[in-house]
Amino acid sequence: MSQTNPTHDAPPTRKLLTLVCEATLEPLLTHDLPALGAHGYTITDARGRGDHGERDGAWPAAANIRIEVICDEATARAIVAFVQQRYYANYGMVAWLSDVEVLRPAKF
Amino acid sequence: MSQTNPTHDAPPTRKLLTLVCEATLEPLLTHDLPALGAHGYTITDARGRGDHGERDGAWPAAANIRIEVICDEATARAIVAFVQQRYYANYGMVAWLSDVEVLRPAKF
Amino acid sequence: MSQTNPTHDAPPTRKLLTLVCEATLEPLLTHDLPALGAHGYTITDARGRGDHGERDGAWPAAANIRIEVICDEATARAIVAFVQQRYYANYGMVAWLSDVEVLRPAKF
Amino acid sequence: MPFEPVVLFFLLGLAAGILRSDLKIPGVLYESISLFLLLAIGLKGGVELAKHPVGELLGQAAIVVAVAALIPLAAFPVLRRLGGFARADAASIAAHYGSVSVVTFAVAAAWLAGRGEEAEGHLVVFLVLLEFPALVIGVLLARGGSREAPWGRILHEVLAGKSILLLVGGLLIGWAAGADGIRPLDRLFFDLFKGMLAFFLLEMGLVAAGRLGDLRRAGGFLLGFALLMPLAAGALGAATATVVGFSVGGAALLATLYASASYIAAPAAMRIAVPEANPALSIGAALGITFPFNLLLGIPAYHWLATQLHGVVR
Amino acid sequence: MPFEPVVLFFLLGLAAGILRSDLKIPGVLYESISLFLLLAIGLKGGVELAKHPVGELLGQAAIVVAVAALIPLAAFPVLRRLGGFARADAASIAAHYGSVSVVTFAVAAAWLAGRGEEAEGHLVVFLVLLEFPALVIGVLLARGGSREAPWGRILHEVLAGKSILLLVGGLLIGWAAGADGIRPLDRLFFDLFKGMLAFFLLEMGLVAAGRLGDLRRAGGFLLGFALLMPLAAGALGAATATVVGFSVGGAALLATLYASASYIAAPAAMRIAVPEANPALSIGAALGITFPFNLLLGIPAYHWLATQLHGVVR
Amino acid sequence: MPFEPVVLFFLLGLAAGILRSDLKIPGVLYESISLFLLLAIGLKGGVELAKHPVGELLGQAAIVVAVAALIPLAAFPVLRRLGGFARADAASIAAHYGSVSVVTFAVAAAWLAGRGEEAEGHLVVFLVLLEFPALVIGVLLARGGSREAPWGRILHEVLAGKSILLLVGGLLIGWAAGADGIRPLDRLFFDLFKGMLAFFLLEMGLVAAGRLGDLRRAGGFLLGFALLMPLAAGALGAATATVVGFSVGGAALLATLYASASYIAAPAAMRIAVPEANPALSIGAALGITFPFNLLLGIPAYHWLATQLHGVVR
Ligand SMILES: Nc1ncnc2c1ncn2[C@@H]1O[C@H](COP(=O)(O)O)[C@@H](O)[C@H]1O
Ligand SMILES: Nc1ncnc2c1ncn2[C@@H]1O[C@H](COP(=O)(O)O)[C@@H](O)[C@H]1O
Ligand SMILES: Nc1ncnc2c1ncn2[C@@H]1O[C@H](COP(=O)(O)O)[C@@H](O)[C@H]1O
Ligand code: NA
Ligand code: NA
Ligand code: NA
Repeated sequence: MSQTNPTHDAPPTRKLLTLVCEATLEPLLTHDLPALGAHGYTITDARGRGDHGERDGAWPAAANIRIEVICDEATARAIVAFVQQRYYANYGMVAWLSDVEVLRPAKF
Repeated sequence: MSQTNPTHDAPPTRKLLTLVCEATLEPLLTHDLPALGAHGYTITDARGRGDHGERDGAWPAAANIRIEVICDEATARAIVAFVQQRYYANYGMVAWLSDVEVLRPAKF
Repeated sequence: MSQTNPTHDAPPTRKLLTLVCEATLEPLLTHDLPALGAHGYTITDARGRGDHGERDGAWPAAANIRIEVICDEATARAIVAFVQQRYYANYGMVAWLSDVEVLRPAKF
Repeated sequence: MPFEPVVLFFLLGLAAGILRSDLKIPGVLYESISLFLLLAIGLKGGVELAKHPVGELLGQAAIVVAVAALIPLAAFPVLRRLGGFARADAASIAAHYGSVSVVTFAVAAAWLAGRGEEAEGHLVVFLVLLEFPALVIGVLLARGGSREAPWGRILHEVLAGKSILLLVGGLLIGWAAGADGIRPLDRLFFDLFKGMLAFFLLEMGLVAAGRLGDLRRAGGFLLGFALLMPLAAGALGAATATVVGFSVGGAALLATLYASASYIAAPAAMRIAVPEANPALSIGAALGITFPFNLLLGIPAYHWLATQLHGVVR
Repeated sequence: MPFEPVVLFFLLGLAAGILRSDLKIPGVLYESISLFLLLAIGLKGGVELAKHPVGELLGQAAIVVAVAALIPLAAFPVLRRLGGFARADAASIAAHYGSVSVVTFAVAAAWLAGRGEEAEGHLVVFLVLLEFPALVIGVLLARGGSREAPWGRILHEVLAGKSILLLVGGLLIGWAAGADGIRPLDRLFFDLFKGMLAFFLLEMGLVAAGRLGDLRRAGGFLLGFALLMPLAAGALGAATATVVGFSVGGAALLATLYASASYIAAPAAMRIAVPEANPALSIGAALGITFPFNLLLGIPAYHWLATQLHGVVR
Repeated sequence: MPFEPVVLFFLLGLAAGILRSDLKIPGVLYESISLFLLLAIGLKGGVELAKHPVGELLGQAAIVVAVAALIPLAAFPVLRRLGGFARADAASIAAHYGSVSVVTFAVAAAWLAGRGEEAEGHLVVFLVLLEFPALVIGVLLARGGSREAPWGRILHEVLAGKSILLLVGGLLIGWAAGADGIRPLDRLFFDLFKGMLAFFLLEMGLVAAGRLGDLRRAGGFLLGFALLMPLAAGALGAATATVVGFSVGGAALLATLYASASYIAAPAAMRIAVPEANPALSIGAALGITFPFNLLLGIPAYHWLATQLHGVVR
């Protein structure tokens, strides 16, 4: 579990990866994420609009989820590469990365 | 649809605009956002507290939503200016912007 | 209410503190946060996985919440220090901080 | 008990809210039960309607709706002049009191049924008809004629709003299918109605408890308004009903409709159409004061009044 | 009314969706009612099953399932060759039409009951048995034999999916407990069934309204397919049922099963197993066209056909 | 079947969880049904209570509550000394077993009703009274007298917690309104009770399946405790009830209450009041072992015991 090793004085930073995708993918992603090195994740139910039209959450086929993963940069890149290769072509999905300062950095 | 054009090597960054507001505004905002240039958005149900007191989501009049829009900076500024002018005076609403690195930048 | 005072030209930035924790803590945290100087907060229901195993939200004992607080840096540090001291040892909880640009900075 | 036993659930919810209990009724349950109540009331009205010649109703309806329009028109100047409220606030509160509360109506109907008192079944039609004109009047009052209002959107908001849609939809289904066609649905929509109402009242008690703070801030004038307005409107309703020829039960129900203040359709519509109005005022008064007042004291009072007037007229 | 009154709720939902009403049925209510319907149908079938020798069913089941397999096998080349659909899309649509719609079945059963027409109670067993083979055939067609499919996961997805699990679970509980053991649950699972179905249809109307746009984009071929396929499959079902010896009511129900297209189990399974297929096509056709067609016109048509065939055979 | 048919729903949920089915019961449905069950049990108790002189209950209540206090007081040293658990964990587990499970009580009542066996209706009062003292004892044990506890908040947490609030609120409403006042609510709260219980058990089966992993980690001692503790407590309950003069049915119910371990009120209260305790241990034992044990074997065993003791005393 390679982790970026920030200098002693800087606050410990990690990547926050946010994925929004079809709710159908929840069982697949919650299986994939730990395998790709994520120590944890947080999911909320969501709805939205994008290239695949409106998904208003009125029934399972039109529901989205929003997944957040705090991890080191290498893991974030690995997850992004994986979902891009595995799911992007066929599923509604967007993803973005940002830098965050974490507490208890050893957890992530 | 003007888009900031990052240099070839830098990762593609966009703005993440997050709006938290009264759930009543959902039909209005989901109508406004595409008109203002957003290619998509993600909504989750929320509750909270702010200047307008506690909004615990127990009934529609006290429910909030949380909207996220990934877009280029110009669009983000346009949305912010619009909601500020149109809704800020009369509705509970907060908004914040951050920089994010996106996948498939052409989508946003 | 000490607030960082950014130079005249820079956009007004604040900290976004995100906490994910057991839903049981909601009444405690919504009591603590204003006392620690937060002017508001936003809560969404969440589920997830971490060091305390899977928390799938199927019943209250396994539900998470996700709390966001926009505030100045000093308040954010105070909240982080408080929850770290008060809750970290005994409750499932993760927290992260990021920089955001806010509208109506006087609110936060 | 002078009031309907189902009102005890409201008091339980109120107590839970005041005691700061961790009892929370999920927002989704609130929405589900309100869908149920609206549909069920519509269906019941539709089944009754199928038994009556519609033509006969038209005359009654015209009078009942026209007189009801007086309520917001009278409430507005009182709030604006005497109460010193801003134009938008006065208009929005007037709209809430001019419109009607579905749940108050349901409790009044249960209270009558509990005493074996008959009432015209097609009163549900008036419930539907009375819901929206006051909202339109409220918007007109708020705009003061001075500015162009987005009428298309406002009318859509009101007429395609979920309350009207479910009430009218239920009416039409009940009317088209008739009592026989609906019978297999009775077990859900009619037999469970009162239990669902109890659950909903528990919820409204919790919500109302959270509004009491707003009220304290709003001051004494609004409190007085929230107690006297329903009495005045209730008297107007009882009189109108008696003149139109309703039974005592029907007159008590129409009085309750006139006296009740909307807290489902009106808040949603006013929030969009009159955004400058502060919803804490209108909802605080309608839900925090007038609703419990009607449940506990108003309904028996309107019934008493209806009885008196009936005696005078006959 | 030629159709079941409960279908009016579907039309109300459709109207609300088309009028862009703010009526929204919370996703959680959708899920809760679908759990309820699946469990209730399973329980009812199990209670019926307990009255029959299981052995006798086996022969019928083998024929009914084998003939049903023709539906996706015939639909696939039609969609692929005549319709010009991509392999994955043709396979996925074929799977949806080969599988069955629980709600269409329930409406047909209510329609028969409303006319006092008897039907074999153990038909629920066929509902369960017909749900999943077409899904497996769909995956096979999509893969075209060319690539290794993750069969373990696909079979798990289908067989441990919530539809099959609740139907089979309900069947087993109903069968083990018998009519007497289940009796105290009748008030929830049986008495409220039709009311819940009405609520669910309201919801499906709203959802279907949102699918109409997809359909316009999909073009005329799919529209024609969504109208003719159920008629062909329904005729096959009526014929099979008559040959196997079902009553007229039973034949109408089996025809409805064959004619119906799944929109609960199939979308979930196909999305995972055949991700390249565009769900807007299969769901748009199944829910936007075939479902309302069956509710309004199909069910009476299949019943008429069953009556005719029954006359010929006897 | 030796056990209540409704228990089959628990087994179905358990099977779905173990098979890793995609069957998920929305959290909101869990909360809604638990609100319903608590209110309904309270109402039923209140209606019964209205028939009895309250004074008579006081003596019984004092004995029943005092003896029940022995359960956590005995469990604590066993867990601490023999089991080697940390102070907080031993105290928290003791509190769970000292408190009571509303659902286990409801299944036992259904089981008795299914065999036509009478039981004192006012036993619900004991259900309410037994829920919270053990929680207070648990906090005392955890603190070991050594530290100041935030008693105000803890008592508020327990007494204004939703379980107590709904049970007590239901009791008071049922008592104030009486059987006649409640009658129109019977169709929801009483007729649907058992069906709702079935749904809830399905849900608890799913949840329990997720707890089995925790248990494996907790080790054999806790497993043994979770099986023997209810037997010991159940015997104590049967004996107490017999001495106090309950019927056989009443004794079986009180034994079940003593034997049951709370998994609604206790986890919520302990998590706040004794945060150092690991909830996986107490919930794993209470819900993963003791709850199914009581449903399947415990209830008939306690009934058998009550019968034996009754024979001895009379
Ligand atoms: N620009 C965006 N900003 C925020 N969320 C988006 C955006 N585009 C798409 N989404 C979300 O991602 C889901 C799938 O997107 P898509 O694949 O574009 O249909 C949508 O339903 C939205 O919830
Ligand atoms: N400082 C804050 N941090 C996070 N969310 C906030 C904050 N202030 C307000 N909110 C959210 O925005 C909603 C409207 O805010 P307000 O207009 O201040 O009442 C609140 O109900 C909260 O959900
Ligand atoms: N690496 C992570 N990324 C995002 N969320 C996390 C992460 N780790 C834990 N969480 C969330 O925080 C909750 C508590 O975490 P824990 O204390 O590690 O069990 C989990 O149930 C997740 O919802
Ligand atoms: Na009124
Ligand atoms: Na079919
Ligand atoms: Na116990």
